[in-house]
Order: sequence, then structure tokens, then C-alpha cells
Amino acid sequence: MTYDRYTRDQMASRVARDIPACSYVNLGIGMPTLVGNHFTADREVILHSENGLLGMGPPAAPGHEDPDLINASRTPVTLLPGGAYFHHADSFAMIRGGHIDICVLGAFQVSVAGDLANWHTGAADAIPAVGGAMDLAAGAKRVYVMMGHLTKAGESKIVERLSCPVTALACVDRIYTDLAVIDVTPRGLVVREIVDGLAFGELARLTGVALVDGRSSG
Amino acid sequence: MTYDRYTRDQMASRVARDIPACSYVNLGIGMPTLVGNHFTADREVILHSENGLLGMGPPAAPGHEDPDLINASRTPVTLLPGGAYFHHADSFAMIRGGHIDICVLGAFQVSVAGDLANWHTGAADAIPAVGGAMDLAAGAKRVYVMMGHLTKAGESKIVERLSCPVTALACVDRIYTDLAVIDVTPRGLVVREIVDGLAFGELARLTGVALVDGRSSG
Amino acid sequence: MIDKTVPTLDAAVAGIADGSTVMVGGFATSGVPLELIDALLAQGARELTIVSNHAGNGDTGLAALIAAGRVRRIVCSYPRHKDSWVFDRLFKAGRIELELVPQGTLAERIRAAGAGIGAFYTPAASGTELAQGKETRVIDGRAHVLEHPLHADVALIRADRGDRWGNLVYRMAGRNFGPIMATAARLTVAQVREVVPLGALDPEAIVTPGIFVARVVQANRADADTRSRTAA
Amino acid sequence: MIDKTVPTLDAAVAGIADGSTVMVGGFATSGVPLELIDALLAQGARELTIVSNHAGNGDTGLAALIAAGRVRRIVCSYPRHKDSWVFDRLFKAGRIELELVPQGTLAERIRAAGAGIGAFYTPAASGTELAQGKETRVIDGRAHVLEHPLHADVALIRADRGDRWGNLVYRMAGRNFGPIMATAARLTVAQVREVVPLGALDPEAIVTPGIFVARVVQANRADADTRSRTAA
Repeated sequence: MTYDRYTRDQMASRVARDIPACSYVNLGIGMPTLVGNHFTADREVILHSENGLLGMGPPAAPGHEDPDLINASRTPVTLLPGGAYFHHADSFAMIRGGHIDICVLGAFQVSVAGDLANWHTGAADAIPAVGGAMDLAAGAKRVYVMMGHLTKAGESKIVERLSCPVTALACVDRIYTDLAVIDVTPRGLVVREIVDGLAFGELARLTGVALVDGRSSG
Repeated sequence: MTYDRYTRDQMASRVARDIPACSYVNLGIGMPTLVGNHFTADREVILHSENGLLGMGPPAAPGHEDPDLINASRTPVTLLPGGAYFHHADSFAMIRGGHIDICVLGAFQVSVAGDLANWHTGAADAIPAVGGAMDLAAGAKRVYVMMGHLTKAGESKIVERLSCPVTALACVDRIYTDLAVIDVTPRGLVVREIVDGLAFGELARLTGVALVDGRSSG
Repeated sequence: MIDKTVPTLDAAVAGIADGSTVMVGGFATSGVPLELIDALLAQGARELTIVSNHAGNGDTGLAALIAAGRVRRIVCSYPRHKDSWVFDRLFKAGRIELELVPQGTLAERIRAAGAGIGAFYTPAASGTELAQGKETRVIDGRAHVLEHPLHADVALIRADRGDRWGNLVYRMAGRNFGPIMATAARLTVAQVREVVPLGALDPEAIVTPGIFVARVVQANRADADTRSRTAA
Repeated sequence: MIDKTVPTLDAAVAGIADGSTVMVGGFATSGVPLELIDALLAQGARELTIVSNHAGNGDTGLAALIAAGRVRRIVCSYPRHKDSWVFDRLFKAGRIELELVPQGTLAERIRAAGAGIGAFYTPAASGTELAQGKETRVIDGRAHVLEHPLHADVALIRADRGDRWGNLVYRMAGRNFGPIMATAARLTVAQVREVVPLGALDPEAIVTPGIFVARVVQANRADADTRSRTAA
């Protein structure tokens, strides 16, 4: 059985496809920022960056970077017409107050209950840094995770119980990996999509936790 | 023994004299608004109005009133150069956060402990209204009260214990009446000034609570 | 394309259900969404809870809504005024409930709802009748009262200019409760003097970002007598 | 006459005592009061607690202050970065304390200090290591963590323009923590690109009213190498 994993761009495109027009969206640091490349202007998805931007535009063109106009990943960006600037307390009021429709985050692990670990590997010598991860995971209306399905060592990042430190409990709604798209639901993890050539049974074996095949139900 | 009570304008002038240049000041509804007439421009006392103004100027000239530019007493006012507008949560953050140097409030009663009653007479058929009184009394760095010394029935408004409902406990720093200027201190009520012709003993008799004569100490 | 502008005041208040909690912006004469209140009166929703600083003045606006018997309960800081006769009469007749809240606590409870704060401690009202029955706590030697967020189904506010994304700027002291009420309601409706093209508002000076606003309707004071008009 | 402008960066940081808690505005490259940090380094205060989003990057600014051993403790959300080697080294050597706070909780704790809120409940960090030892409460079925205000002795912030009353406007994402830190410190010092005459800032667009600001100093990026210069 042979299959090709989704590339990072394919994953980003897949996430973008699930984001309705006119949504307010926060894209987390790392892989999730790629999602921004896959929105078409006519859909007017409005991007929020927690450092005080709403209506964030594409990355700044070379030579047009401004140190005062960056996103939360420290990338020089632009602001669309209709965008606004605000301070950090107002920015996180948007997040904590449930005004962000969708937040896309990277992760180390997601549990079957939708618990998220993405801020700290838990390694003893690692310097912890949390940024806005806990606020976003707890505050956004829907939390989507984008991550590789397996660690470099081949272990599943979808787990029965987190071994990494928790970011937020029961917060993840949907998981996009390089192998599958999986919903976190009250009846367990429901697989919506699998890469071509990978059988459900093999995905379940690689994942190592109970999965429901939800592909027929759309 | 004959004496003239301070007029309302004399009281207002007396309060204004005690407000240092460059102070941030909130003037409560009613008599305290008169204090604003007694600041000279060179002293630059900056007036705050809790409905979202800092750097409030004099009342609007007749014919130049704007329904969107009023103070908390609903009087059409002006804004000085350097003034700013902000919303109610920000306005009361200034108050609650201790950023207002002095607040001047009217009162029904003040107790020897500096407890303030100014929002509700307590009458059974009265419709209660509180506005910003409790926030101002609890939040300003210093609270000055301006009131008649006696009720129309001749009873002292400075009392051992409040009979009217409390606005805030132990909040009043200084009391300006039509008879005297009195500080609320840990050693009790200290009289700083009495109208000409009224003896300390007579003031104490009218007031009916223990007073300390602090006039020699300035 | 996002277009939050609606063509008429009727469309702006469409769907407000009986029993809704409705925040109404404004402070005395400033920033009152008078045309939206009139439209709500015509729309007919009943058994409303109103959150507002005042309880209506004279016979128009909120006072007219109250006089029409549409308001079951009002949460406000300053219901009593020389021209609050409509509220006074119904209150004394026991036909309207009042929750009196200190103005700063009212503002902070609205802000807390919009900001996802579960509850907060404030020193205001400590030791007073208005703190009776509320949890208290001494923090840094000072008594505080625990206060909870005030959420709403609908906020009706007035701004000066708005765009199709719902961005708003206000005018002078007309700002007052508008920006915080916009954050605390599931459906925020803003009447504006002028709808401007996207990008016309300075991003440094936008007070309410469009994320908090669901509907924008143009309504000029001069048009107060005609409830239905087309937005620019 | 109120004149909060000071002529030099040295005057702007005068009197900051050893052991002070100093808030430092900025987010990565945006809104960092670099010249004020340099002035603080030259001023010599020690045993500082720094409240900032980051723990310094590269070898300048906050990183230089940390490298010079002036910082005993840092309260921040995101100390780790590919160029945070100065902090990393001192932290691993046990020579600097870290209080890690989720970014939104950091912002809200700063705002609470400025707004006189005694404490507040937030859902963020509930069930995580960062809530260990903190009081929790279930509100409306959801677990919340009790958080307390973060006060400071001094705030060093960067704005775009300011006037002699201390009114400030910012530039783009350079706004970040500046407006809330200004409210939370006993002494707020703002460096601005330009001091403008009183009345030149639009009262509708002032982000930080002067009440929160004690000192304003003009400091252009181009002048970063000269610490002392005269304000306009």
C-alpha cells in the first residue's frame, strides 16, 4: 500500500477550504500561517493577529517591511483597507470574549477528548514560552489543529492522554494532519478524510487510539 | 453673634483654591460643578467628566451647544485643546484605578469616619439613582465634599453615623460647608476654617459631633 | 463580500425576539440610537430587559418603549431625572423591575461580558446597599465586591461613521457605552450618520473594529420621522 | 502650565530606583522603547523586575539590560526565541527568575492594575501548569482561574506622537502593550517620534490620554546612538 502524505501547502489549502467566507480567523505561529496564502480575496476572510491587528493582509513585499507592522510570528505584514489597530488588552478581549470564529494552531499532541498540548514539550531543560496559545485555545469559537500525524520517531501525536503539558482542555474541534482530517466529537474521533492510498485500518493502527470512520457521512 | 454663611460661589471658590495646578479633577453633579468657574487658565487644572471627557472646557456658549458634547450633569460643554474622548469603561478605569487626583462631590451626610451618603435619601417612595457616585467616592485619590452644613430643618449633615444609605465608607478627606472647612483625619474632624463671626464653640454645637480646632495649625 | 450595512431601520431591528436583553447606548442627549429605538418600538418585541445608563427621558425613545409596556426590567445606573416621568410612574406602579448598578460597575460588567472575563472584584459599592447579597473579598486590605458580566442578545448603539465591515467611529461624548456594548451582545446594530467606503476610516482611529458589529444602518437625525430609508 | 516633556533621555529615566518593577512595552520589533531601555542601562538601576512580552532579543535593548545583570526577575509570556540567547544563558544558570504568564492574561492583569480591578476570573490556562496553585472557580459551567493585577513602579513605552499634556498616539502594531502599561505604572515614561503642540492630536483618536503619562521625551530611531538630545 502506497500513499503520499499531504504536503504542508496541501494541508493549508485543506484548512482554508473549511473556513467560511466572512469569518474572523486567527492563524497561530508556524504552519498555520500558511493557511493565509489560500484565501481568495472575494471571500473576505478577516485575519486577526493577537499583537493588535484585524484585517491583516499578505506579508509585506520585499523592501516594504515596516518594523511596526508585523504579525504575531514577527513577520512583516500589511493591513487591508478596513483593517484596524488596537492594544493588547483589546486584542485578547476579542479572543477571550469568543469573537474569533476560528483559530488554527499547531500542536505537539491532541487527545481523544480534544485536549491540546502545543506550548511546551515538557523537556526538563526547555525554556517554557506560552505566548497567546492558552488564550486562543480557550477563547476561539472553534479550534482547528494542523500538525504532522506522527512524530519523527513515528509515534502518533493523537493520543489517549497528553504526555506533554496541557495548553487547554477539551478545546480542539478538528485536526488536520498530513494523513487525515479528523473531527473531535462527543462520540469520539471521527475521520472525515484520509490521504489517497491509505486505508482506514492502517490509519487507525498508526494513530493507536479509537477512530470512527465518518467518511460516508460527509 | 452674627455671621454670614458662605455663598455657593464662595464655597466653590474656596474649593478651587485648594486644588493644585495640573491636577486631574472630577466635579460631581450639582454644586460641585460651580468649582469649575473658579480655575484660572494658567493653572491648567484638567477636568474629567465620567461620560468620557478629559480636558473638559467651560459650558458651551449659547447657540453653540452640541447634544453630543455634554458633561455628566447633562450640561452642554466644550473640550479644551489637548482634551480627549473615550468610552465608559475607559473612563471609569481612570476613576477606579486611582488616576483622578481629586473628586468634589455633593452630599446628604458625612460621618466623623468620612463615610459618605449622597446617592439616596433612603425615603421609602424615592426612586434610587446612583450614577457614578459610588465609583468616584471609592476611586478618586482624594474626595472633597461640598454641602450645606445644616439641613433645612437645622440638623447637622455631619453626623456620628450615617442615617442615609452609604455611598462609600471612609472615603471623604475634606468637607466644605457654608460654615466651615473641615478635614477628616485619624484624630477626628479637624476644623481648618470658620466663617467670620462664628465661634468654634457655636460651630461645634451646631454640628453636634466632636470637632478639633485646627485653625492654628494652618 | 462582507456587507453589514442594511438598507432600512426595520431591517436593522429584524428578528429581535420577545424576552430579549437589549443594551441601548447613549448618555442623556449624547449618542442615543433614537431611530433604532423607534424601530424596535415599531417592530413589536415584548418582555424586554433593557441595559442602559438611564431609564428614558421625556416621552420619546426609551421612554416611549417603556410607556408602550414593552420593557419588563431595566438594568441601569441613573433612572431618576426630572423628565423620567414614564419610568417613575411604571416603577411606582410595580410594572417594571429595576436593577440599579453603579455606573462604573455597569460599564465594567458590560466590558467583562465582551472580554470573556468570568467575574471581577471591584471596590465600588463595597459596604453599601447595592452590594447586599454579593460575595465580598478583602484584597490588599481593601474590601471588594464580586461582580459578574452583563451579556445581551442585542445592542443598539449610535456611532458617527461606519463601513461595510462594521468598523465604527463615534462623535465626542456620544461614544460613551457604544464601544463596550458592541462587544457584549450577540447581535450589535449600529446606526451611523454616514456609511463610508471601506478604507475611509483611519485604522489608527477606529474605535469599534467591525468584528463586534453585525448590522450598520445609516440614520440621520434629520430623518428621525421616516423610519425606512436606503443606506448610502 | 503642564509640561510633561523632558529634554533628554537621561531626564526621562531619572529617579528609577533599585528594585523597581519596570514595564517595558513592545512586541518583537514593534513599539519597543529602545532608547529608553538604553537610558535605563546607563542610569544604573539594579535588581529590577521587568514586565514585558519577551525577555530580550539579540544583544541590544532588554537583552543588554539583562546581560548587564540588572534584572532579577522577568514576568513575560514568550521568553524563548531563536535570538533570546542572553536570557537563555542567565535563566539556565539560575541567575534570573521567570514568571511565565499567558499573553492575554498578562495583558488583562496589566489592564486590571490600571483600572483598579482587585482580581478577575479568566478561563485561559485553566487545567494547565500555569494555573497551579491558583484559586479556581466554575462559572457558568466553565472552569476559571483567579488572576491578580500587575502593578509597576515605572512603564517605559514608545508612541508615535505626544504633546505636553502627555497625550499619545501610536503607530500600527507598535501600539501593543503601551496603552495598558501606561495605566498600570506610577511613573509612565513615553518616548515619541515627535512632540506636537497641544491640540494637534485629534481628541477622537488619542489612544492614551495624558492622565496616564508622567514624562514624554522625543527620541528618533535615527538618534539611537546619542542618548541625550533636546525635545522639540
